[in-house]
Amino acid sequence: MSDRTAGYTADEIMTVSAARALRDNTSCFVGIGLPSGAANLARATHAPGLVLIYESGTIGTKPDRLPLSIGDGVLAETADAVVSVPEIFNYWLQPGRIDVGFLGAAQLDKFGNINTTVIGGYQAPRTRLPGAGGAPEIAASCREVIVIVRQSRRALVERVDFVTSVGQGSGPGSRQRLGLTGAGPQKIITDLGVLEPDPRTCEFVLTGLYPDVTLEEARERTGWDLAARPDLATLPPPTDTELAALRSFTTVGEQGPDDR
Amino acid sequence: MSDRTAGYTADEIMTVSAARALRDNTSCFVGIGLPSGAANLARATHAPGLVLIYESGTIGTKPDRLPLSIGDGVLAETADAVVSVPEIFNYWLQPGRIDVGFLGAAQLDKFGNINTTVIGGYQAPRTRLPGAGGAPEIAASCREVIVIVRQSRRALVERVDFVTSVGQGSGPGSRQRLGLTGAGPQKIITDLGVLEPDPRTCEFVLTGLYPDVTLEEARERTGWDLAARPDLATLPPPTDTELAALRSFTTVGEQGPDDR
Amino acid sequence: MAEIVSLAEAIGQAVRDGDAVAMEGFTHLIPFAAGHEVIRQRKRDLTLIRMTPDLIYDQLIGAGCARKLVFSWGGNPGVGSLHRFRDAVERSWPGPLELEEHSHAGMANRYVAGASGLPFAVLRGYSGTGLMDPGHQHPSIKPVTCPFTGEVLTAVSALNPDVAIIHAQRADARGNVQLWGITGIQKEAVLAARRSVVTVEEIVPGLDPRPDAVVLPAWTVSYVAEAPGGSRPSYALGYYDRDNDAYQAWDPIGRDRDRFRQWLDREIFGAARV
Amino acid sequence: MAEIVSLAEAIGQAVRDGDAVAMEGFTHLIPFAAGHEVIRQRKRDLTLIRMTPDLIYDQLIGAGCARKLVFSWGGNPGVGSLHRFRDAVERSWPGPLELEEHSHAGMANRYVAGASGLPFAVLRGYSGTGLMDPGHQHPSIKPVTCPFTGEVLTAVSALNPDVAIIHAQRADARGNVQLWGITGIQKEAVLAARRSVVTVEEIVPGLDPRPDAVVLPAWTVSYVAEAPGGSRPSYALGYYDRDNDAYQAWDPIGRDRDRFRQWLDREIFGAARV
Repeated sequence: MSDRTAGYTADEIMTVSAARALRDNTSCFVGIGLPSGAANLARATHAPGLVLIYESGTIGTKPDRLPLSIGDGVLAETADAVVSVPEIFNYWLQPGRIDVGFLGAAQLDKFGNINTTVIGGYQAPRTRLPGAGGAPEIAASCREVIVIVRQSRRALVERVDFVTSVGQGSGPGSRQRLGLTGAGPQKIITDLGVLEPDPRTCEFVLTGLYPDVTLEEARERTGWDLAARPDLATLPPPTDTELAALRSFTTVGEQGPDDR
Repeated sequence: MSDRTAGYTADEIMTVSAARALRDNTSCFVGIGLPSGAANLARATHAPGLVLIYESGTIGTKPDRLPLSIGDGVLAETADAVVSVPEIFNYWLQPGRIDVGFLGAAQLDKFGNINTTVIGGYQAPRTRLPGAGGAPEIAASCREVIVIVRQSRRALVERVDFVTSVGQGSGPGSRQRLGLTGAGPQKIITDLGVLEPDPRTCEFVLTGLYPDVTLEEARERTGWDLAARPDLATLPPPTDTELAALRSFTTVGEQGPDDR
Repeated sequence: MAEIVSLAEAIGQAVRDGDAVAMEGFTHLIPFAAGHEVIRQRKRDLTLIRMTPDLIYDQLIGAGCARKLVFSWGGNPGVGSLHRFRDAVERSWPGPLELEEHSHAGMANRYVAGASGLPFAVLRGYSGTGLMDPGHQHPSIKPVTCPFTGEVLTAVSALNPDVAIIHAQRADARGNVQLWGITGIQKEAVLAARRSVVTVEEIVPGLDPRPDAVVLPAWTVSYVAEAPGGSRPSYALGYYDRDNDAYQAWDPIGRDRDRFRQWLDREIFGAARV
Repeated sequence: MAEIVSLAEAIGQAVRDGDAVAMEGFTHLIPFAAGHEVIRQRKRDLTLIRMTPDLIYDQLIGAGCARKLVFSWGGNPGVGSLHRFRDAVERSWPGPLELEEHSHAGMANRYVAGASGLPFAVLRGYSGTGLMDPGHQHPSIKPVTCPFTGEVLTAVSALNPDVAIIHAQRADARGNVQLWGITGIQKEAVLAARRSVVTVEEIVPGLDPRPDAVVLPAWTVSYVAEAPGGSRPSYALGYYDRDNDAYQAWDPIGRDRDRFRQWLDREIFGAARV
């Protein structure tokens, strides 16, 4: 797709459509980087009642600028409550009281399983990634999960090298067998469009594309044989309001895919 | 003993000798009632560095008057730190970081096991007492325990009707077998004198009497065949300073034996 | 999301006959007004959960609201016995009262497990005590073995009340709740419960941060009701002190069934609804 | 009881070669000055424990202080990789680095167990992840069964470091420590450790209570050392902001062994002792 003609970048429409996936008056456990940008955009636009929760223990935080880390001072200073790290995981995340978990990914597979640990083998990795952080329990315990990732054959693979955070596992019934309480990933939002799990196979299929993006392009930039929903939608471009709000933030695009 | 001639009451000398058992710059987990009076007397006299901890979550509290309950406002307002109830038990009491646990008792036996639950059978008790509160874990986890109780055949019995808090259990090796980390009761301080465990049998024997108290009197007011250490001491009476400090407090004597 | 309603409405909506109800507040901020409203609405067959039953449960038990009591210390602090509680246990008046008895540490950890979405918690406790006595069968205390060291510790089952009821100093207009001072076990009780009622001294426009404060966001609370003085004769730090005389005065009332009945008629059923 | 000493003295007394050392501070209050003093004193064979290794452990690893890393997220927040950490894992430079890897929830609960005097903690976690993969043998994660429901949950072993090192805003003259804002896991780390070092922005006559504050009484801390700016380029709420440029600027230094060596000589060994 061409950033020049469209008037917005691929990262911008990705962030905007991720923001649109968040409903008002729900609670969202936010990973840093792309998720943080989208969650704050949602709060600044259609979801002023969105409750943002970060693993640093800040609950109902309302940053006026994008935090660079999950523990920036602005998160504490604008929070409804600040709790300890054990408390945020044990009292708030683990019981499943948070509606949406919002994660990034270095690598994820057709079942939405996420790898942020290693590329290659664990003992002698080709690339050592940061690791788990809060993601495994966010993916396990939030009522649902949204993943935001730039689409490429490197990122969207048939099988992840390491399962850091469980998505739909190995398919139908997998999460229940593992005793995972939340529904797991329900949307993968990329810079080309949106993928959702097929209700029968739990495999992620393309359900929507941004303007000027072709199905072929999406397939080329996917490591598995990507299927598309028959009623594949063309997703609306960002509105001027959304772009203005987004551009008033620190640019999210500065941040790498392995940020959290 | 005669309060008239001595110039102090039995409760007063009991509280004073309990206070004397507390060393400066140690930490003390305080039960309400008689223990609270003695601990605060110690802090007001020879142990200004005594750290008082109450199960309400108040750490290093410095009340200027005696609290009537373990959660009075004065405890929070004068504390170094106020923590939640789970935290006071899990982070502070359980690991054994507190030097002395200071307990009262409705009934206790020759091994210093404490009953604050029922007189008679559990299912159909003759008298229902308040129950455990924080005492079982105070008795289990503090480095040592001091018990303060008014001496009578009703209170000091051969065998308690219910073991609410474990003292020296059934004798030598008992606490180790039960996995109790602290040393358990090392002193029982009464209104007649002081009892300490015999190092060989762990049975509590009389080691000191207050002025004008006879061994016979002590034996009459004990429900088991009370032995006395050969070197049975006569304990010094309260000093004027101690009495003045004690009398400047709310009278502890108002409070019943089953207070905590 | 918290609804701001009257106390009568909050109790009417949240508490049902047969519910397991936890009214917490560790000496401080005991929700007396809410407890009295439960009596006034003649709720029955309740399982009452509370670390320190205090006067509030002595009153609910005497009024015949309770089928079962889950607790760890049932005395009148600084005074002596809870005579309605004793009358129920010793003489089954006004009816039999089933007991599920723990230590404070056990109760606190049961709430922590409940708030954490876990079925149990682990502690060093109960070992050697009558509460572990097999004769005194206790379905909520069991041994558990450490999978790393093989050490045997104690497990207690989680508490997840149907309703948690607490009193706090303040809430804001959106229903965010703030309490401070001795905050006890209230956060855990509310987070462990299916529904919750919070009475507050006052509803204010906004909550400025305070030392030693716990904040419960509006989305974790079911009902907020304004009830000034709602924790008397207990206390609300920054609002009023503990009424120690009232705790002393309760003793002769609680001792006597007739005087207690008169107290009920006068103070609860006679009193105008909040 | 806390001794108030110089930073060099505190590290010299508290940290020994081969120790398990936890330097905590979750993004906020990261104890950089203390970490640099550990490098300056050329401590060796350390097991470094920290949820988010961050630049501080990238530096200690690159300087050859570490034998093993116990952690849950090893990135440069907002920037990308920790290249000294990667160089050690991917190419064993300056030496091999053993990893004990967890999730944040697992690490947090391991500290909680350590602070609570328990050998393990229970959580819902790891199920289905590579960290549970038997191929990736993991002695500090095991299944545990609920004795009440039969549900299988996850147990993690307690963390009890030889030394915990944290940075706080203030201490008083007696050594009572106060930190506020995002307080992370510092209280648990100090209470779980055998010894502890706390660096502070300033030592003040007394500690007035503050919102969202944690107080560690003097008798729970081994050494307190004044180290103004001691958490830069991290931040100390109320004193200075996070230096995001410095986190960006670390990337090219960390990427290159020579530039890193030069940084060590210039910033650590060249710098005057505190």
